[in-house]
Formats: sequence, C-alpha cells, structure tokens
Amino acid sequence: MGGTPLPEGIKLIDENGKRIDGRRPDELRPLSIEAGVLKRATGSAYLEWGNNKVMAAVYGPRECHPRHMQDPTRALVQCHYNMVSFSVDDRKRPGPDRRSQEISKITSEALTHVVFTEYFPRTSIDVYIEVLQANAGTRCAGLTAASVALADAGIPMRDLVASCAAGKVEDTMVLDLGKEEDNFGQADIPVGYIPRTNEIVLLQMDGDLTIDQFKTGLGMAVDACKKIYDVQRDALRRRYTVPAEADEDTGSAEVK
Amino acid sequence: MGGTPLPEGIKLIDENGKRIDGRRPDELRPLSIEAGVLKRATGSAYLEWGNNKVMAAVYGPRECHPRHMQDPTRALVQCHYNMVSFSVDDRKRPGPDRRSQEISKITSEALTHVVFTEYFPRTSIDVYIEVLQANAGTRCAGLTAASVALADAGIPMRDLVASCAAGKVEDTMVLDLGKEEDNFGQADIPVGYIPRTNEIVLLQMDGDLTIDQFKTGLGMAVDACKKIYDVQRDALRRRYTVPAEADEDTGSAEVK
Amino acid sequence: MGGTPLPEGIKLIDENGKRIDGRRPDELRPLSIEAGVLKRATGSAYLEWGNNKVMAAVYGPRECHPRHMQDPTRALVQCHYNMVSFSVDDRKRPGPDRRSQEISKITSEALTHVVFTEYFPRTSIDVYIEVLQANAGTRCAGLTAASVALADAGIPMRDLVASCAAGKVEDTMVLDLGKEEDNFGQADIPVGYIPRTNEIVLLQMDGDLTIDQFKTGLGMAVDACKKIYDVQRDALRRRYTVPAEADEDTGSAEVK
Amino acid sequence: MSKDVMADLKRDHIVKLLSKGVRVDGRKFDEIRPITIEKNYIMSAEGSARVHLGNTDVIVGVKLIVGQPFSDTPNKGVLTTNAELIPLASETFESGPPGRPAIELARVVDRGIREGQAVDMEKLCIEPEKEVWIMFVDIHALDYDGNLFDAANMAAMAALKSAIVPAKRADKGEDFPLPVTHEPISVTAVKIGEHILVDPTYDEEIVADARLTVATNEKGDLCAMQKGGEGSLTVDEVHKVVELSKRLGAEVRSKT
Amino acid sequence: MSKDVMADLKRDHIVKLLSKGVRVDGRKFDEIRPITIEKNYIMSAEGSARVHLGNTDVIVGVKLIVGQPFSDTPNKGVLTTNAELIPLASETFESGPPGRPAIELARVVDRGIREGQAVDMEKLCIEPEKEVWIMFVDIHALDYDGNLFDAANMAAMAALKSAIVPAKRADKGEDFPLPVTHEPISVTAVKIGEHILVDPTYDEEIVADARLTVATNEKGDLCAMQKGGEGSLTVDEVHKVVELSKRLGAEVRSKT
Amino acid sequence: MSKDVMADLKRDHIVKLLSKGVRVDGRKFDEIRPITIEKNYIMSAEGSARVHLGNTDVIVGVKLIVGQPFSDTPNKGVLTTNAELIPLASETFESGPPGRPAIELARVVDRGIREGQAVDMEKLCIEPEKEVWIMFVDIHALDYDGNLFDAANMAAMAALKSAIVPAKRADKGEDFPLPVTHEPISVTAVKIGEHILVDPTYDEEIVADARLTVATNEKGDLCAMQKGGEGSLTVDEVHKVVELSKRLGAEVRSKT
Repeated sequence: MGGTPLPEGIKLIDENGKRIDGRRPDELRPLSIEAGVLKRATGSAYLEWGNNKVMAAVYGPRECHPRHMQDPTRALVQCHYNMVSFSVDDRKRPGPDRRSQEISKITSEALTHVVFTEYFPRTSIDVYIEVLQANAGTRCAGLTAASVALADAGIPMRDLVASCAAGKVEDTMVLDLGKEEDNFGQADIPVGYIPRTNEIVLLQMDGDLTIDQFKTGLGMAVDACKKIYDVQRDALRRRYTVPAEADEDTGSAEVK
Repeated sequence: MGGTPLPEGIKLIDENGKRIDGRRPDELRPLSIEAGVLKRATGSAYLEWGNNKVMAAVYGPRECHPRHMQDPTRALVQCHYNMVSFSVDDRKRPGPDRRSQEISKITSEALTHVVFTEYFPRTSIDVYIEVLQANAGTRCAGLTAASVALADAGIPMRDLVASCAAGKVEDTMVLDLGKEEDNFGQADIPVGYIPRTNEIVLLQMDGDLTIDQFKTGLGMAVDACKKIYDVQRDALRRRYTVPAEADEDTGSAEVK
Repeated sequence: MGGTPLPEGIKLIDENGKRIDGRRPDELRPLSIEAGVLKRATGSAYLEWGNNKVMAAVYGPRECHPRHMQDPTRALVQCHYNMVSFSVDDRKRPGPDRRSQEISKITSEALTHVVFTEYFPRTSIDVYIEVLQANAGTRCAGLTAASVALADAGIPMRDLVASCAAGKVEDTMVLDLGKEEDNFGQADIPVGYIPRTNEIVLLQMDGDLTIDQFKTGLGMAVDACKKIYDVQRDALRRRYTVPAEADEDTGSAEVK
Repeated sequence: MSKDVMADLKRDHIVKLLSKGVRVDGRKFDEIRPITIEKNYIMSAEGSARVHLGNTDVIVGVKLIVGQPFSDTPNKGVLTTNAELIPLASETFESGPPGRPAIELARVVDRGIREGQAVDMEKLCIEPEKEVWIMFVDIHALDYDGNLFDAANMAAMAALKSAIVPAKRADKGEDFPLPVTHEPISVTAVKIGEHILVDPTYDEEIVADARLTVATNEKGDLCAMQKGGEGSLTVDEVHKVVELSKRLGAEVRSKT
Repeated sequence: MSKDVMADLKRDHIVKLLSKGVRVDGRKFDEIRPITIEKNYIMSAEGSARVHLGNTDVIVGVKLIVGQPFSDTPNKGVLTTNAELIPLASETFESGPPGRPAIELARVVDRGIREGQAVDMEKLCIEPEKEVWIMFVDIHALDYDGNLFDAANMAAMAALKSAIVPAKRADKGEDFPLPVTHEPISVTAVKIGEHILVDPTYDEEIVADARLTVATNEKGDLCAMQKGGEGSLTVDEVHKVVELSKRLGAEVRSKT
Repeated sequence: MSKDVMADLKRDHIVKLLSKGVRVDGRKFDEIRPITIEKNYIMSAEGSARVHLGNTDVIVGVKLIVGQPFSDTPNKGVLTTNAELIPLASETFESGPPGRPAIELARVVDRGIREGQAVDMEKLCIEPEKEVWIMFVDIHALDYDGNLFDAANMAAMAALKSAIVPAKRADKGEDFPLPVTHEPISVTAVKIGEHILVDPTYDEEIVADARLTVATNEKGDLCAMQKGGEGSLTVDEVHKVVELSKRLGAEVRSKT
C-alpha cells in the first residue's frame, strides 16, 4: 500500500471491469482446504488459496511453559505465524520478524475469542501457521486454516473464524487482493469474522479510504467470509463423516 | 579520555581560568531534581544536570524473577542503566551495550550499600535509569537520580548516595566535566559518595593523573557530592512536605 | 575435504611414502595428557596432540538447570565444545557456531555411553572442552581429554573413550590427519572407541571413500585408539599413584 | 489468582459506573484526556516531543542519517519506527528486546505515518538509488496509564513536525525542516460490555473486551486501523468508532 | 516419570516383536517405507520438493542469490544448508533458533551434498573472486515420524534436481538448470538391542540405542557418515550398515 | 541457604585470622602470589601469554586484522578487548554471552591498556581514514582462584609485548613487533572488615566488602581505577590502595 507506482503499461482493472487475473471485483481466488493432514499434530489443516499454500497445526491443550505464563482460569491460545524462507521471491531470513509477530498476536486474539478456553485452565493451546508459499493475503489464509485445525483437534469452539480481505485498486473496491493488487493497490482491509454471530474478531486497514469506501470494503469482506466458512465446514465434514472412504476421497472442497 | 587531540583553536580553559562554558574549575553545572514524577512506578525522580536529562524509577520490593536468583537473606537491588536511542548525536542502537552493563553493575553495587536489603528477603528492588539526553556525566546523574527515586519509593535506606565526577583538563583539575571537557580532557574520576558517613561507594578513574592530582580531584568530587546531597534532600522535602500546594509548587531546587 | 586443490608444488606424501610432516601413514602425532591440572573443576585434563592444545574440565554431578531438563532416572552428560577466538589463524567470533554445536552433541552422546548415569538421577555432569590451539583433529582430541577429565573427577565410568581419526590423502589411507592433510585431503573418519569392549561410540565420515578404503581407515583408527587409551591411563595413573612426588613429577606421558 | 480476582472486581466497578453513563475519572464516553505536548524536548534528536495524555507519558525522538534506499523505492527516504516499552513505565513491561505489544505499537504508529503520507518521502532522496535520508522514529513510554497508541501517534507527529534534516552536518547542503505534508491522527476506543469509550485509561484497557484504533487524515479519510483484544466488534460498532475517530481526530489535530 | 515408563513399555513391545523378526508396521528390517516426491512444489523457490517417507513429511526449498565467494574457493559457488525443526511437526521440537538436533540434521544433509559433489560448484561461479551463486538449501519438517535424515536428503536432492538458476532475473545471462552431477543418497539404520533396522519410525528412533546414517554415490562409494545416539556399534555392525546403505541407496536412487 | 551459612563461616574464619595479621594462605597483606608467565603460548595468535597468579590461570590471545578506523580517530588502530568467563574456570561462571562480571573485567583491562597508552596506536595506522590494524585482545579464564583483574592485565601486557603485526600475510609490508611503549600494571586490593589486602584469592574475594583495582604506569602515575563490590571505602583507604598499587605495580613490572 501507500503508493508504489504501478509499472508502465500495467493496468489492474481493465475496461470491462475485470481484474488483472481475470476476476470480477467481488470474486475470491480459488480456495481449497483439507483437514487432518498431519499425523503428529493434535489437529491440522492444509489450505491453498490462489497461489498461497499454508499449513496449520494445533497442539494441546497441554501444559503451559514457562509456568509463570499459566492462567489459572483458562487456556492460553498461542499462535505462531511464520513464513518459510523460500515462500517469497527474496529469501526470507529464518525466524520471527516484526510483521510475523504482529500477525501472531492478532491471530491469537481472534482465535481466543472462539475457543472455550475456560474448559482447560493452566494449559496452552499452540497454533502453528506455516506459510509455505506466499502470494498476498497470507494472514487471512492462516487464520482460516488455523480455525479448521483447531476444530480438527477437537478443541471445543463457539464457532469457526473465517477470514478474508477487501481492498482498493485503481479507486475500485475489490475482494481478496492478489499479489500485484497488494503491491500496487491503494488500501487493504483484512477481516476475521464469525458468520453465525456477526462478530468481527480481526480487523486491520492500511492505505487511503473514504469512510464510504471502507463501509463497502468491510461489507464485501464480511460477505466473502460467509463463503469461506462454508469451505471450512465442508473440509471438516469430509474429515469426519466419510472415514471409511478416507483413502480414496481426499479431494478438496472448492469455492463454488 | 586518552588523547583525542583538541581541535585547532579551541581552548578548554581561558586566560582567566574560566572553562569553556564559563564555569570556574570547582563549579558544578546547574542541577535540578524533581521526585515523584511518574504515576506507575513505586518511586521516581527526574533530573536535569547541565544538558543531561535523566529519568529514574523504582519498582519493588517485589517478587524476584527468575527464582534461582532470589537471595533468602535479603533483597537484590538491580539497576538497569540505559541511554535512549536519541539521547546522543549518533543514534544509539536500542538495547544494552557493554558500557551500560558496566554502569548498571557498579550503580547496583553502590545503591545496595545504602538500602536495608535485609528487610525484604527474596525480593527484587528494580531501579531503572533512562538517560533521555546525554551530555557527559550521565552515570553520576543516574546514580544521583536513582537514589532519590529509591527514597521516593519509601524504601528504607541508610542514606542517600550523591554522585559527581572530577577530571583533568589542560593539566588543571576541574569539577563535573562538560561534553567538550569529557571528549578532549585528560582524566575523569566519577565518584559516588555518602556525605553523612564519609563513604565512597562508587569510584572509577581513567586517563592520566599523578597521585597528587588524583587526591585533589577526589577531594573536589567529594565536596561537590555534599552540595548535590542538599539538592537531593530538597527534592524529597518538596515532595513530602507540601502535598497541598503540589500543583502550583513543582518548581525544582537549584544548586546555589 | 571435498576438493580444495592442493597448492602447486606441495606433495602430501613423498616418494618414500612419508607424509608432509615426516610421519609414516600409520603414525600418530606426538600426544601428551596431564590429568588434574585445574583447581576449581571437579576433574580436568590438559592435552597436547601435535599442535593442538586442549583443556577439558568436568563439573558435577550437580543440580541440573533448567529443572524441566532433569531426568528422574539418570544424570545428563552435557558437553560444551568450544574453540577460543585465537585458536585458529582467522579470529573466530566468540560463542557457539553450528560446527561446535554438532561436536558438542556427538561428544555428549559418546561420553554418556561410558558414564554410570543411573547413579546420579536428576543431576547434570557438565563437560567443558576448550580448544586453545587448533591444528586438525580437535574433536578427537577433545573427546580423548574429556574422557580423562571425567575419570579425574571421580565419576564412575564403564571405561575410557579414546578417539582418533583416519583419513585419505593422495589416495592413501593415513592416520591422524595434520592440518595440511585436513585441508587438502580426500576423506576424514573421526572415531571414538572403547578398546576393552570393542565399541564404537563416535563415528563420522566425510569425503570420498570406497568401502574397502573405509574398512582400512576404520581399522587404523581403532588400532590407534588402543595406543591413545594407554596414554590416557598413564595420565590417570600418574595423577593418582605418585601424589608424594607430584611437584617434581608432572612430566607428561608420550606416545611410544 | 489474586490478580484475576482484582481484575474481576475492577471490571464490575467500571461496568456498573458505565451503565450509569459514568467513567471512573468522570469523563464522557467520547472525551479525550487533557493533552500537553513539549516539542523539541531533546536537543540530541533532530526532532522530538514529549506528550502527556492524562497520566500517560510518552517521548518520541526522530533521528535522521544518510543511508541507502530500498531497491523498490529508489527515490524515497526510509522510515523506521521502533517502540520500547521499558519496565520503567509499567510493571507489566519487561526488559529485553521488544515483545509483541511493543512491536504492535510501533507498527500501528508506523502505519499511520506511512499510509497517512505524513512525510513527503521523495524530498528525503539525496541521490536516487544511492543516498537517501533514513528516518528513525523511536518511541519511549515513560509512564503508562493507557492508550499508548494515541499518545505515541501524537508524539510522533509532533516530533516529525519539529524535526530539522541535518543536511549540513552530513555535508549534503543546507538544513531544512522535515517536509511534513499530512497529519494523520489516531483515535483509540475500547469496548467494555456494550459500551464504547475513547482514550481508555490503564484500568479501562485491562478490563476492555476489544480495542479499535483508527487513524484519519485532514480530509477525514481513513489511513490506518487496528483492532486488538480478544473480544469482538459488530460491524455497527466498527462504524461508530470510525465516526468518533474522524470527529475527535479533527479536534486533536486542531489542538496540536 | 510417566514418559519413561511409556518409553520402557514401548521399547519392550518393539524389542519383543523384533526378536520374532517383525517390525511394528510389518516391514522387513531392511525395508524402506513408501516414498512420494512432489517436485517444484513451491513456485517462489528456484527448486523445491516435498517428500513423504511413510508419515514423515519434509519440504525443501532451494534459493539462489548472487553473492561473494569464500576467499579460499574463489571460483566456486557457496552452499548453505539450514534446517528448521518447527514445533508444527512434532511436540518434541521447540520454537526458537535451531537447536542441536536441527543443526546436526542440516550439517549431515549438507555433508552429503557437499562431499558427494552433488552440484558442480564451479559452474556457479559468475566471476572468480567477485561473484558467485549462493545456494540456500532450506529444510522444513512438516510431520515427524522418524528418519528425517533420509527424508531431508531425498527432498534436498529432488529440489536441487528441479532447480533453475535465475540468471536472467539477476541480469547474469540466461537461466539454466542447476548443474547436478552426482546424486548422493543417505540411508539411516538404527540399532535396537541386537537388531539393525533401516528407515526407523519415530517410535523406533526413540527407543533405539544408536543410529548410523551413511550416504553413498552412484558408484557405491561413501561420501558421508554420521553416528548418533548414546549407544555403541561394533565394527561389524558398522560394516553391515555400510553394505545396507550402498544397496538400498541404489534402490532409492533408481526410484527418485 | 547453606551457601550463606558457608559464606558466613568462611568469612568469620578469614576475619579472625586477619585480625591476627595472618592470611589463610600465609601471605602478608601486601604480598602478591607467585607469578608465572608463558609467552607465545598459542601459535595461532599474533601474541599470547598464559599467566598463573597463584592458582588463578588466565590465557590471553592477541589477534591483528586489517580494518577501518573509527571516524574520530582516523589515524589510529582500534583496540577491542573481550573477556570470556567460561564455566570451565569456575562453577560461578555461566554459559552464554558475557555477563556483567565478564564485561567489567574486559572493560577494566581495556581501560588500563588504552588509558595507559600501552600501544602506540598511531603506528597501527596503515592508511589514514582507510585502513588500520584492529587489535583484538581476548581474555580467557581457565582456573579462577581470585583476582582475575590483575592476572588478565598481566597476561594482556605479556601477550601484547610478544605480538608481531602480521603485515606480510596481509600484504602490507614487513612484519614488525607490536609497538608497546608503556606498561600499565594493575594491582587489586580488597577490604575485609578493617583490613586491606592485595591480590585476593577466591575465598577472600567472595567475603570481601569492596574491591579496588588501580593501574599505574612506569612513572607511578595513575591510568585507570575501578571500585567493585557492595561495600564502601573511605578516602584514606582509597589513598592507601593507590600507594600500594604504585609500589607493587613497579615490583610486578620489574618481574614481567
């Protein structure tokens, strides 16, 4: 955001209103989620969303270390978001940077809201999000995947959190920014949302938006979260209802 | 110290025996101290001394972490001296460097001597010194401020520690080096002193001094500490004796 | 290993089959060990092997920190291998690097095998290896010295571990590589061995070897370990059997 | 557990008052605490300001040094924002490198400056691709009584507006005022139960369900937003905070 | 202590089966688990592969950037191998910088590639002494069911074979496939009691006495070896594993 | 608590003897332990020395590399002093980066060398503003029986005097001896009760009230001083230690 000029000759929205990857303004990139993909973790989910590839795993509830962090009244939901070194074009140095720590913090907060943490005092529920391939929108992808991994782990939850961003590109509000749109766009609004209860649990914004544009964008993101929620539920349903055919039937749900 | 040559045309002492900032050899820079300036800390003091600006805060006695550092017979006085990144002309990288760790160590030792640590076994008394603007003599300024902050916190103390440096400039012994004197001088002797009991609790020296020069310098620093001690007591007196007029009367004591 | 080309005009093996430092292929560099050289440590050993100088010290069994690492069934043998900054031509940055951490790990494993760890549950036996001067073969030198230091500390042990490397130089299998041989050789096989029970407790290899060459090399290293074992025992014997003459008789055992 | 009991009691008290339309300190729900701003507080910084927002006390220093541009913005200066939540300011802050709260604070303030285009970064280019001004905005909390986000944003803006680019010292022409072209102001609100209140104190913050920070520019457009906390917000609540921030941001801007 | 009881029970069970010639998962002692390799899994990497070895799941990315050669190999590219054993893959892995197991893994895989001369490093020289390609091989474990050494070695080799040197992007001529000239393959065996079994699962690894990894090349020569674990091996056992590794390494090579 | 009981008993014993004019090891109050110095102990260092001061055992290595001068001393070499108090030398030392005691040691030794103008730093300039010799003085404690300050100072001076600047290797002309022009020697005394004793052992150090290290040069002038410990000194006690240091420093200098 914030004004990297668009390279000569590139248009993010064409004369037909189509975006650079051919999508309509309110169209999501293809999304598929598979739950229960890891053997060692308590719960897991693998997600492909556009060109993002994200793995999420949950361990716990388990003893919380160090001890002085234990909360005697509830579990701590501790999220660790990480981009692997080769997930981006310029190799990223391994280890947490400031951006990933911020995302870890707000993702932890969003997930804490839906977990019945009071059932598991003094414990930690650890959520690991590894971005294997990054292509704009990884925090939303990570929160969406982590939510499914928590459910796959059998952690009691109020509901799933679905997450998606809206943004502004060439003065048009669009959904689910792709990489070029993220690089050269005018604003981004990542949203984490609980469709059943209409609650916003994650919200950021950067760029330049009028209040009306923001209203439009927030509305688009919220609507998209409802679709994403269906994909999440579908992934969990496949995981739990057809165990007999599991070996054959591991195909992933697609956004309709 | 140690021989950075004086730039052409600059004299640290003029023909009348006056120093580069107009002071006499045994004259302190202006000093003011205000106690109780922070709401969150148990005790605090703000000090301006020449162009130094220093904030000191005390927390505790409180539980000592990590536990294996606890002393079952007394409190630990743990001082953390820090220069903020913009306190010097060349931006300082945040975080402790070797110099600040050495100062933290000797300041902790000097303060431990005056605190009745045996009253608070297993606890930690944490002293934070933040140098907001640095202009030579910050370790003495920090110790002087920390001592007031400890008293402001109500920590039982044998007495206050006052601190001041003497030094050698163009072969003359002078008091309380300023920045140019510190950069281009020949020796520096920071002293921490308890006037009532005539005890030296902090002492360093670097540069080149005959034994006689050292004697002179140490004597000058000790005498100055007595004046500084009065300013410290004055700050505490104002803090405690005129609470009713506190809002109007927050002017600071000045060195006479 | 791995192909740094030999500088022009240097031959590692001459026409008489002698090596660059005059040794025969199966000849060790001079080795001397002295046990009990440090006062503060529970046990210690100083070793010179060719141009390597290595100090090893043992502390413990003692309480294991941090507590969550304690093993309720046995002692942990924790080895810390370190090369001091001036032990090599290009100054090494202080602190552990990846190579030293790997060596610490495999040395810990090798020593654990010979210590009766079950006698000291919940404790740590800390082994410090400091390479003061490095000249090829320091991991073998460190393991050999550490083994003597453990015995000197009075730690009950099944037996001593002796350690030596074989290697390949100009297609010839040779024992105990020197520095040029290490730099320009074709393969290296460090071995840790218990002569009495014929057990291999440390084994690495890098370079390029046929299986037959490896067999030859492993055999040479194992044979050499038997000689080294004698030097180790000799060092301990001198330490314990002639305390009366200790002051005069601190000369070191030499490889015959 | 006493901590939680206290938090519960505190929360009950605060909520009970709020349901009567009263805040603990007597403010209206949409009322910001008194603001005092001391500009040019630190002479070693190129720009600086100390801000009191009620009892919250924050100091920001701006340093400018010559360095290299990022390769994707060859003709723009570089902005680096850092926050130190030092333990001097609150017993809830810890020593050591910035943790997640400090990182979030720095990144939100940074986003306001960057996305609000506070500084004309092109004017900080000395020679494209070669040399630009690197701008360090360092935030130091001195006393923490809630709402560091807004206090730090105000202090950063005031420090930027007071900053002089030290071109002469770096031999890059004449000094000039930092080109501040926009003034994004953030306003933070918290949700406690059903109530939305702006500029929370420490006590209000720790019992709050969720926090929303919104930065607006002179036109009333949005440039940055950050939700925090484990609670949720409805879409309507978000829009309410957006409107509050726009109105109160303009008020703050007029005062500073 | 429950951990140890469980480990003992597990060990008893495994050993009892082994004494009947049976492994828990029904494999023969010299049988490797099914292997699946997905090459070019990550489009942001220059080369990549995801390998399943039974339930063990490892992803390797290769990044190539232009940099400086080491002074002792002025005409060769640089190989840097890094392993992250992230807590997503196992509850036995910890957050933070790589510990000793991750370092050992990275160094053993590195040794196989380096000593096995997998890549023609001279072809990665752009200009001697000035510019070469730096090759980062980054290993990420996703699911840990034993034998990461072999899984990582296979994934690394597959990633290298799929890698394209991005010369065009760096303005250094035309892209070309990474010159992979040899294919060292490692095979790992463990010793449990008297039994030697290859490709251990997690359960087999944790009860094993010792581990031996042997990397061989197409000619059946040895290029790297690493013993791990606190147990010992006899000379005969070492030679047995060497023979197994040669035979099975050729099998694996033919499949990949 | 046993530690404190032991310390109390030890202190009682030591003080009782001191009151009879006797030290535990039979020395006079102003007597330094036997000194042995092995120069050129490490052939990989440009200069080195191992010093035994009684049972205290310290090794110092000097490394010289070509680097850039500091901008404020463009025609002088750079001195960097580092101390590692490794756990091999004492159970009171911890692994990890240097703590406050190691930092204090390094800085006090550094101050002696630097302020005592031990080395003619201008002779270490190769080309002003461009290239100078960087001098690393690395201190390693091997056995800690008190008074590391003086042992390290002696070892550093001996190492400097033995050092050869490796100009030829760096292609900067002929090798030459490091230009050591002065020989500052430090003498450390401790105060136990009313007694002042020089060169304390470990036991004397841990029961001491205060420590004072004074470095003097050949003329008997002072170049560095450092008080340590939580106790105080009177002005007279300081002057007594200064006189002792001058006299004993000259003795030590004549021996080394």
